[in-house]
Amino acid sequence: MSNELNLDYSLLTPEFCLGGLAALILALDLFAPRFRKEWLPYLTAAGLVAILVLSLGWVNKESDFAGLIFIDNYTTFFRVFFIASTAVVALASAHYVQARLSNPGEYYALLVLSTIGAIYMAASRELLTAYISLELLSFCLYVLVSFSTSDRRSHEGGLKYMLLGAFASALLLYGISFIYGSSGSTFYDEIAAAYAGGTDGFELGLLMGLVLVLAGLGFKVAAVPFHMWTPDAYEGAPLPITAYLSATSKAAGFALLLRLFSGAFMPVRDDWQWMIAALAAITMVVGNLVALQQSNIKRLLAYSSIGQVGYMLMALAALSSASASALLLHLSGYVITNLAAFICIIAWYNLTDKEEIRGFRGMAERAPLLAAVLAAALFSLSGMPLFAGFFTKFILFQAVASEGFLWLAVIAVTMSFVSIYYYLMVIKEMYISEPEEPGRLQVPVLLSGLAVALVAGVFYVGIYPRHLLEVAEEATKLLFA
Amino acid sequence: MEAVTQQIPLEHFLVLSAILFSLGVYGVLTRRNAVLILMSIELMLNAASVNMVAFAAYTSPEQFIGIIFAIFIITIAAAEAGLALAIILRIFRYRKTANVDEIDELKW
Amino acid sequence: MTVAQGVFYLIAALAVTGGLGVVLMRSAVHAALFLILAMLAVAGLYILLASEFLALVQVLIYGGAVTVLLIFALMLTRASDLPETMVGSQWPLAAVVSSLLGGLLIAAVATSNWPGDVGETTLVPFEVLGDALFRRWAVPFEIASLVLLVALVGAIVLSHQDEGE
Amino acid sequence: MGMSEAWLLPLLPAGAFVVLTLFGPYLPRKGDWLAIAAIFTTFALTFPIIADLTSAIAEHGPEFGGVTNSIEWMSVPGYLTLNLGVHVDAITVVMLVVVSFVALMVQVYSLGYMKGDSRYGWYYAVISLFVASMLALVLADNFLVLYFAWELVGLCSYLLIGHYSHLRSAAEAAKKAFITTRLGDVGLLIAIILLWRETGTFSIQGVIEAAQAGQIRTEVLTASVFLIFMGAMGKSAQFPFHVWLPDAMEGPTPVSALIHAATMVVAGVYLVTRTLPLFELVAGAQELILAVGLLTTFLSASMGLVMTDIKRVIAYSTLNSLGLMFVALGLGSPAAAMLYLFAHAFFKALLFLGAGSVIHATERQDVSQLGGLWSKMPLTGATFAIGALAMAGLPFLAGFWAKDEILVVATENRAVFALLLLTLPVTAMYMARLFILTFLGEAKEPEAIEHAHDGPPTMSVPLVLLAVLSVVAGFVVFDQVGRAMGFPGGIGEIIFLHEPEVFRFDVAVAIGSTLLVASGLGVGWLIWKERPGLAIIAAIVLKPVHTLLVNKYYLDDLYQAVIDRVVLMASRMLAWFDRNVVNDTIVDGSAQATGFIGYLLKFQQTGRLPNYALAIVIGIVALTLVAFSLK
Repeated sequence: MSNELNLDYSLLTPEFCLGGLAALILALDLFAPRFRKEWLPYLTAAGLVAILVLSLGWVNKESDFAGLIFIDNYTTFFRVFFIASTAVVALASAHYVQARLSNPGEYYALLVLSTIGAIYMAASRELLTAYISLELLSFCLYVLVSFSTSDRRSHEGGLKYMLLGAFASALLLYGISFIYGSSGSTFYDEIAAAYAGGTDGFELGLLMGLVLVLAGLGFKVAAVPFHMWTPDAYEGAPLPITAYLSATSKAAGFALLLRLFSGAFMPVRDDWQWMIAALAAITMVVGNLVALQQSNIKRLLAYSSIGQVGYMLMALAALSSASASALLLHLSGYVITNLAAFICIIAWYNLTDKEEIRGFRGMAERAPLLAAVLAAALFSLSGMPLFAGFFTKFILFQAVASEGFLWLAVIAVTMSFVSIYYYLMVIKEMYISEPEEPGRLQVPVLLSGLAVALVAGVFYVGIYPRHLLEVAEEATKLLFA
Repeated sequence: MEAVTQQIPLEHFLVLSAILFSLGVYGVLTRRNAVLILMSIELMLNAASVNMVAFAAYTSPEQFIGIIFAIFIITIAAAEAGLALAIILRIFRYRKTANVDEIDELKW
Repeated sequence: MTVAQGVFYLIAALAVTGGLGVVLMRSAVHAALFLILAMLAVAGLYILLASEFLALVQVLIYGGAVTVLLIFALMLTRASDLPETMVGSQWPLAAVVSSLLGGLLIAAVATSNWPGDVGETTLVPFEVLGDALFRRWAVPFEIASLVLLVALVGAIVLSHQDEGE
Repeated sequence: MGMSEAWLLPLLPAGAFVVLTLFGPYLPRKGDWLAIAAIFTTFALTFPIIADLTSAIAEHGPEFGGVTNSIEWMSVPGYLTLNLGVHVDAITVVMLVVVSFVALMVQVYSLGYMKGDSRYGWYYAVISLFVASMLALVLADNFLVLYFAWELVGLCSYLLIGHYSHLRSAAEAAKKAFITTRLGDVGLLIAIILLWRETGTFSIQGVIEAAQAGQIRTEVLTASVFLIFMGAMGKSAQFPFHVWLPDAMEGPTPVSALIHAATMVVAGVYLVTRTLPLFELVAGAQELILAVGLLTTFLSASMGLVMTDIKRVIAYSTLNSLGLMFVALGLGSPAAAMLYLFAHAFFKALLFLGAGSVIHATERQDVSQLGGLWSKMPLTGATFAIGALAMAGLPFLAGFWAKDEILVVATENRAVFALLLLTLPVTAMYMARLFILTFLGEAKEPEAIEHAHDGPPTMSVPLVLLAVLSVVAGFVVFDQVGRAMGFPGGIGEIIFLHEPEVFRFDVAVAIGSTLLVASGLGVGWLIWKERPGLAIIAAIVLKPVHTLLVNKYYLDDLYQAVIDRVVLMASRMLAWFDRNVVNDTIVDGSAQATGFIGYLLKFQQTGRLPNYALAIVIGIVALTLVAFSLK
């Protein structure tokens, strides 16, 4: 059997390069005392961009590594997606890390390593590989969340995240054991084949497995009621890591869920569809309503991201090729928007040390560019037309509605309406309240440039999402082949 | 002598692992010391490994994926314990407590 | 009752005792000792299931390294000094919920007719296992090594920073 | 330049917005001239379109359905095709003229009014975007583009109402307007999704045709129509969504003029007019429009009597007018609604800009602090009077023709007709009151009006132009007028859609309504002018009553008593009810309830790890229990 396996290591080149990059960063940090540490983020970003370009070489290729890792357009999509978002976060960290954190070498190395985990979560078509990749990403995030030495909140957020994460991993593993037991395999296609032959004898065991897997992965993407670590970890983590949590960690969870449920669990769709639909509904409602009551911008965005998870779970409940590509589109739009918002918040925090919502008073006067970008990002998150959020949500809701989940789409539209209220609270502080201190702030060119580039992406997706939608279609085509 | 699997039904192993798992869950929910919570989680992970190995032995012995899986679970669990202890020790150094009920500055 | 059954029930009793001890013992150090008991019992299960290699790993890594680490941490955090705070206030609810979960799990596994239950087992030779681990499962193996690296780096970073305080 | 090139119209102000946002600070005068040039070009370009349309109607007959020009925006085969296009027909053209002209007047006026404002350039940029989105809204040939524009209009109104950022009330009002109208938008968006799922198209004409061909299931159509109406109610501030409109006068006065006359609030009227064929297919839909319109008209007319803020009174008069338009739509006469909308735009813009001049000159906007401005600001006073009389519906001003058309349509339904007649004198009364308290009598605060004078030409010229139009705009209903202006077939054919013969002037109705309006004006004059000598005139005006009662002082007293004790009391009660029950309880209350649920829910986040783990396990147990019980 093992002789027939395709063990073509060249398929994994981008991840080897990522590993090499991480090693290089660690080595430079350790062994080159004269290497100027403020260059690390630029080195990281440059390396990431080079690997991103390299990984484009697998566009429209289709191959697998020992049946574990599939290199198809879906993987390539997420390679680009994760590497790009890590590069953005690395650049956004530059000033923050230099001023507030020690051990920059380990910081950037862990960022890069976590990207490998995220990519393999999307690429694997086998439960063990998926699980280990998930742990790689999680471990990096545990460390990064508690990275700050001086901030007690960082320790606390890290502790809660780590312990609950280990708890959720245990649940996930137990669920996987049931899946394995009932299907005799951990390969997605073999699981699907086993289930397609009927599940009568072990219906309850299968359901138990599905519930536990859903709980374990629901924890990673922060679905209610498995979400409670999210606000605490978001608030405790260093700001760029909060951005990273909201972008990569979430997207990786969905990448895994999408491939797993479309690849392995389609034959038992009736068993899990209603579960995810129920989780989606409660997640949207709780996330958006609790966000109304937040006073810290990180917690606000944590709850808003929980609300967004609800929208994305809807697409998973209504799983079809249309809703899968809509999910990818929404995920991309959401990550671009969220990163734009976080860049502004990071820049503002670097300059003023404020992360309470009332601390954003008069931002429009003190840092007009940042305020404009943040406002655009928040409008996009709330789903205003012209911004990315509208189209991605519209296509998502439509895809969900056409799969027979109209009631979910109605809840989603209503909850997006509620969300405008708490985004406006921030916009109001920025634009309408008087600043606490006078004077223009000098925003570093790097962060302004990043913010402008991302907000351009927000408008691009919002006005002309055609290309991204086509890419998402291509990426998800094979999932349902 | 007959093989073990012919003398003991698979369900026995699964029920035992279910009991260990629920005990672990109970421990996570009630223990207040972070280290003890970690220990309860180890119990749950062990239960999962038992499941894996039992399924491997009974339902798909030629593929033994379950055994491979169990090896990885043990590896990850060890790493997890190490990392979690580093975090717990640091919290303890700053707050002089490892009681999770007292570590609740972040809320609401 | 055959010998194997007898051994199984003995091991099962030890494992459950160990589990109960972990979650119920007031003294943290005692709880840790019960954890070792549970782990050794699980190693016994592996032998019953014809996975000597796994049993070996279990004893070495869990029974040895991990528990020593845990006891070490217990000592450092002086958790044993605070026996009255061992159990949180939500224990009645937790007891209900965990026994419900346990009941559901047992109901699920006991009523299920697991497919492919052939009722006989074969010993997996070490070399086959090794071959599979390094060929077919090479990717998870490499990722796992990265996980260990991250844990190492993380542990160093998180404890190293304290020197600057 | 014909109908097919109409897509150019919104692009001009949109371009101005982009240039002003990016380079505004570096342009001379912060680029206001660019915004005005853009809107002027837009306005000028509407004339070739009118000519094109009238000749098309002359050629194809009244059944001419308009011209659509659209390109593919994006498409995913078998799943989604989006077009970007314009549709020009009679309704569109009326809207185009109204929007571009009022916007032009407002922008010119703002040259004087907003002079020295700290965010002058930003103001012009947003106004340009506002106009661009409104133009896109009326030109859109499909629901998705319409929804885009619809939301943008809301966003711009948010920015403009909150323009005076130092005022807390402005921020609150802006938020309220945005949130309240967005409540309706939810309905509209759901309706669009529903209709798309049913028909596979976003095209408005396509949906209407599908509906008329019976291709949409009845329940879906019913739901969509009511949801569309919900959107329209939000934007057009119909009861109970009307609460944002009176607050929205916190924005700069020219913005109020724009919002009330040409953008934003008429968007709802436009939407219902555009989709009226759908409403006709659903039982009860038109009755609902009628009921909502009547309720809004009636409530706002009575509340206008007791407000003391000059802009608030005009705001209630807008609600009054919008209600009338919806009544016309509910009666199935888009022609009457569009005619009223057309006429209303001029006199409402005039009233607001006049009020703006008063505020600009005196820095006061409460009528209890004003008075005696007639001599100081004759031009403003005169033009304001014309606007007020047009609003009241005095012959032969613009409002008269429009209002009478609605009354004629309403004659078929006696109850509606009676209720409409009842509101006429009330409307006249509060317009008279407003004018009298502002411009006549003694100055209540002499120092306030001491230096008051008419504004600079940039402000006076728009006033005069609008006043002239408020007088003559109604005459376009006569085909001769249009032909004389060089439009084949006359302009009336545009306004009257497919029914050129619909303009039915009923002499009896006209005389009756005129009497009612005159009596309302007379009573207003009598009460608020409180001059015995002038009461005689009132008595003469009120001839039928006069002949019945000999003692005119008793008459005055009686009127005074009745008005004071009964009418004003009732108005005050209504106003109180509106503020406290409708606004605070129903509208704010639902928002607060949502917030309160969020407040309760946030306490699940206890900060304690075991609780978090418990939540996870409870979630698992609950899911499993349900799953097992389903099996």
